Amino acid sequence: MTAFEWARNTSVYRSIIRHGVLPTNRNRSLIIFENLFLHVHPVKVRERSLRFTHTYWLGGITLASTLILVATGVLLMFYYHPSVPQAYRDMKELQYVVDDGVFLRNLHRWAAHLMVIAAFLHLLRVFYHRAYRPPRQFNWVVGVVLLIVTLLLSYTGYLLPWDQLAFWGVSVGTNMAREAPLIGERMRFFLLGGNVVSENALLRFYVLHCVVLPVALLLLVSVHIWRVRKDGGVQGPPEEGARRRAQGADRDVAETPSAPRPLRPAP
Amino acid sequence: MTTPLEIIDSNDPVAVPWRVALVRPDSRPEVRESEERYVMTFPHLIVREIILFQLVVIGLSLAAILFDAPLESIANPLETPNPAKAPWYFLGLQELLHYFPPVVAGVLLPALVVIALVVIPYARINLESAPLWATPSRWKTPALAATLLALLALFGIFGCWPIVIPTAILGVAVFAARFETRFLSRITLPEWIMTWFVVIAVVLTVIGTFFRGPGWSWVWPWE
Amino acid sequence: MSLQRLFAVSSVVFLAVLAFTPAKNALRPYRSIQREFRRVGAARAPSAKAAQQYAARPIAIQQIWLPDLDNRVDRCTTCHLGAADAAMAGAPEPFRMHPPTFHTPRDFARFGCTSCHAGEGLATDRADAHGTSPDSTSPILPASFMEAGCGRCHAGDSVADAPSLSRGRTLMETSNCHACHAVRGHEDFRADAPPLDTIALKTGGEWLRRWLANPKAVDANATMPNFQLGRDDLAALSHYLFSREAAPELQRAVAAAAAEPAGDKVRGKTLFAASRCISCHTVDGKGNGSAPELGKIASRATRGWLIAFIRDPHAFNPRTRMPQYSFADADVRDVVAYFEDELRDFDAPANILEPLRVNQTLAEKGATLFRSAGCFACHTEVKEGERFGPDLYGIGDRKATSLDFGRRADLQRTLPAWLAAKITAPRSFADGLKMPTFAFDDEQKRDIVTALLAIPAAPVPAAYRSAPPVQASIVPAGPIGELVSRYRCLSCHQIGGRGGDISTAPLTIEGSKVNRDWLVKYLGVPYSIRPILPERMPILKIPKDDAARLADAIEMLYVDPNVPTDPFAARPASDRDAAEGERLYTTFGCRACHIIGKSGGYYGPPLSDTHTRLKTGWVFRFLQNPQRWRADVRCPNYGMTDTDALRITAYLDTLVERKEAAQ
Amino acid sequence: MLELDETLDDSGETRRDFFTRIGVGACAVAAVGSGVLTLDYLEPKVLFEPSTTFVAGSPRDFTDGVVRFNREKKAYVIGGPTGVYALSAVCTHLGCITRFKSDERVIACPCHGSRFDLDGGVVHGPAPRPLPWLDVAEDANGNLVVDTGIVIPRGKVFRP
Repeated sequence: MTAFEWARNTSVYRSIIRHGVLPTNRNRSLIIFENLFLHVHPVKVRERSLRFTHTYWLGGITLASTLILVATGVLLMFYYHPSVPQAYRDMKELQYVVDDGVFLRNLHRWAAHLMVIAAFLHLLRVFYHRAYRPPRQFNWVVGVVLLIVTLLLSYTGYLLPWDQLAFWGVSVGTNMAREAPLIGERMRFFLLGGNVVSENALLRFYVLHCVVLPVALLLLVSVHIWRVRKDGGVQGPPEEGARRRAQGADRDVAETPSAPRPLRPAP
Repeated sequence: MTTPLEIIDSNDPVAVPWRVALVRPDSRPEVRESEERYVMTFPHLIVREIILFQLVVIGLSLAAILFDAPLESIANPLETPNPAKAPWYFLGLQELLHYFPPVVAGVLLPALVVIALVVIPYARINLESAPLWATPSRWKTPALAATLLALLALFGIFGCWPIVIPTAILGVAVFAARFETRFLSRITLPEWIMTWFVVIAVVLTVIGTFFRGPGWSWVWPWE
Repeated sequence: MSLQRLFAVSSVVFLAVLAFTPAKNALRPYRSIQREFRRVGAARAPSAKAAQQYAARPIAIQQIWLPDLDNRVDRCTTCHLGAADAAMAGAPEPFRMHPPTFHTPRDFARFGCTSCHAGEGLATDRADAHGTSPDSTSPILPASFMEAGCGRCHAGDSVADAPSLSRGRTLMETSNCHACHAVRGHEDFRADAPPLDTIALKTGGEWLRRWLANPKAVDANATMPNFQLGRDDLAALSHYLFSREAAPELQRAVAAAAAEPAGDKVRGKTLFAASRCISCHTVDGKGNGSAPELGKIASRATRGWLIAFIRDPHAFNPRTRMPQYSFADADVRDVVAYFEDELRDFDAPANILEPLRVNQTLAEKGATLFRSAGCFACHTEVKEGERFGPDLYGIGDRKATSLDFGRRADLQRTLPAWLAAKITAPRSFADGLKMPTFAFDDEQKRDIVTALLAIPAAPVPAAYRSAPPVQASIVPAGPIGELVSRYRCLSCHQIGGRGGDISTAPLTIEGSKVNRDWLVKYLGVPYSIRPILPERMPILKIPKDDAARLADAIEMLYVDPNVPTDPFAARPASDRDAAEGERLYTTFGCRACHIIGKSGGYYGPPLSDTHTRLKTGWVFRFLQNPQRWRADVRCPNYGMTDTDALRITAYLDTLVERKEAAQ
Repeated sequence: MLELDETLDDSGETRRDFFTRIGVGACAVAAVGSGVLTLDYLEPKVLFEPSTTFVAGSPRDFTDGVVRFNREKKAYVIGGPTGVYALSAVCTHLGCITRFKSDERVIACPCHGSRFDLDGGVVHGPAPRPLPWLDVAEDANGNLVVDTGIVIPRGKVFRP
């Protein structure tokens, strides 16, 4: 530990980590709001919001799988050529030659499924907790858009292995889109970069999957999370509020910061 | 010594957009302190988040170790697998295509669902948290019954039994809720609708995923 | 449970789970195999230095990359490390050296492994590489069908060093597989089954019934398979066939022939033998089995038909392989008389040749049956695209999971097993299948499966394709073509890889081989060149001028530019050369196989008449590398220098002159 | 260091600290390990590259003064008075492909006019270094094999 202590006393360390080591509330506050990534959190949180049943951590799970997907996805890109038939060949290379290639590919695949499921459950949770009520209406809309982006990401990624599953899965899916009146045919044409699922489609799906949609997703996620904070943190089941009112507790003051905090006037 | 004035206590932002307290001259205003307990975000929340992340990674890694992601033979435009299935999250739609004309199943219904989801927080009915049967009125029963029958008829015409059956069951439940006092009676109309949507979505997806074989014919998963 | 404890536990599990895959990775089988190879190699290494090299071998994936062969990547050598390593001859698998073949080891870098052996070249683990699972896209070829690999590039009919494949392809031709099943390269295939309009003239209802019930039982040489027809179908089909009308001139010919007086059977017998009919036919199983058995011919065809047919076979069946004999009318009568006297089925019912009284309704049923059972596929003109059976495109690359095993749960779930079963018992898979049953022995089955496995889904790149030697056009049209067709030279002889396999003498370069004058004599009265061979070439009674024209055509057309017309053009042969040649003839031990004068072996052709028979240029070139002209020639290749070859040539030439001088 | 206040743990200070250390330690190891694995993952295990060697022909062809240029592998094979040697044809200045001028018996770079003699030495021009010598060996059939991947010290001539 002495080494750690020495390191902690160097000016370099201090220039990066500004808070001290002692478990004082000041330091703990600093840890949060001195850190770009943590400062979406308030310094203190309601204890009940930590309960499992409060949110079932579904948003967290979605975010976690997103991070895993980004990490594994970037690594997989190192070995992937969006061309026919090399794309399929690359899957085999991952399996037979690249160390841990299969593991990363599996991880990416299963994380993608988890993300879709978790996002959907998250939506349901928020609905049944009625957590979309003012002032959270807009964040709900953002959430819905996020779900759609998630589906699109999963779908564009589906084609990339260029095996029978991918090819026909995408053929079927895009044929559904074709049915849209007026725009359907054009939409499909632009999406595939042609009239059939071909190398063009592969390239377009690749760009969408690796650049366009992830960027969109990350932007929307930041908005989503930032809004959660701005709207007073995660909203649990409505019963809580009712119960607390029953026992004469607060009126969800913290939940609606837009409302002025009642002050105790001088007698 | 005067008793404090009764404060209207509502958590409904529509009924009470602003927190207003009437204070009579002969009384002293008083606000009860919040009993809400707060804890430091670090470590209480952060550690939980770290653990959550670890658990997700652990779960997924185990899945990745135990089950390989599917990889079939190279894409061959000349050889259509039977059935050709979309990714699982679209199989609900594909199942719909089996019953409805493509425009309806592939475009209309999905669009409706998305729109419905988007407008939820702006629809007044979703903001009132009154259970369906909390405020009984003369038109409610016939209206519900009519809607229900209309839906059953609509989907019945297309012979879409995976929708008809859950709809019927939920319909029964809706009216059962009227006499049941413990759980069902607390459910609001939006919750009924959403539940209906979720059940149907799940049923269709499960059927499309596990119960459809060559030519989209019905097969049992164990066959 | 306190939060820290949870945190500690989950962190440790987190670490453990993340550490699992790399651990598994480090234990990949090929690594231990390569370590094993270090030991084996060090043990077998010829020198201490080599042993060190083996021991120091890095553990790494080996691969052969073939960008211009479908961008093929073969990693087989990751485990089969000794494939091209002489020190590994006879080593335990997977390290054993590849047995030497025409292409190995020299062409490893050019073809890789999977282009011949199939299998998943990219894979680095045994199960996937060998494709043991039923849904493998390319399971490795079993050793018994290995020659299928050759057929992927060698699209030609016959492939040297691949006897099984070649036999299989020939069998598919002769069994008329292509008549029902479309196969690339055989689009214009036409079965040479006889047209059936003349049935009524030829035979009787009873014989036809027996034949349709099971052709092989009637004639062991029959190429027609067994259609397993029920008795009603048999009747219907017979009535239909008898309802067919033969061309009027044929009817007249047969009627006229039937009316002719009986011939001299004794003379017929000698004539039959002298004409060497059993070079193609058999009599009671004796003879070459490529034409119908004649042991019971007289109970098979009517006298009239036989006479008319032998006089002009091509009028009855334009596609028959039977040559046109230039018999005198009497000759034919005599031969048929001999047939009726000896070559008949003595325990056959009297009515066996009795014509059938046609029942129209049955005949109509038969007509539909003729189509639905697929008889028409062989017995009528069928164009490509309307073949009766399913096509065989890419059959060799079908995944086992894509095959319909039907009732055959007993079969191993592999393509070869499926194919073999299809050939053995086609109708055992399901009811209502149409394919007839062929009587193939096990070796023939293996050959055909090999040939089928050699049919790829996508042909190999042009650079790797070895095209078949198709030189059918080498037979000229016009009068010469008519002669070649009249005497059906191609029924026995090969020209440019096309033609029958009865004769041992291809005619492709006959022109630069034999002297014209000798050939004219030979065509008149052929005899077998090599003493140990039976007399084969039928005596067709070719008229002198026909023979001359044929000889001229051969002299002109079937020549090889590599054979000089006169090897002595540069330096005329001297007596000294001849003497030297005689010495060499002895030292090389030619006498062991060749007769000169009285002495010599009987294996090779006698050389006494070399001068009259052979061209000096041919002798000269042949001596230098006999196998170059015929792969199966036994004459050893001494790698003679030009001078030696010239001297021997000179000797053989002069030698004959001396013999003639002696007479 | 992560320490939690009493509300989270009723047990003693030391054990709490102990568990925390395990957790953080495991995480640290996992982090470092993943880094290493990532590098391992990124290291190519097979290469799809044309071979760097080419067969230059029989040594007998390379009598003194013979210069042959292999366009594909960018190398000169040169017959010297004592034996055969090979030069890289890539200019040491900015990597242009040099040309052999038979009339002047020099190797000249078209881009910036660097000129080298047949030993690779810089005659004049901006080229900073002489052309590197490449490995020459003899294969089983007695043909010369040049490996453009291996640079050998100048003047190391191959003597058949």
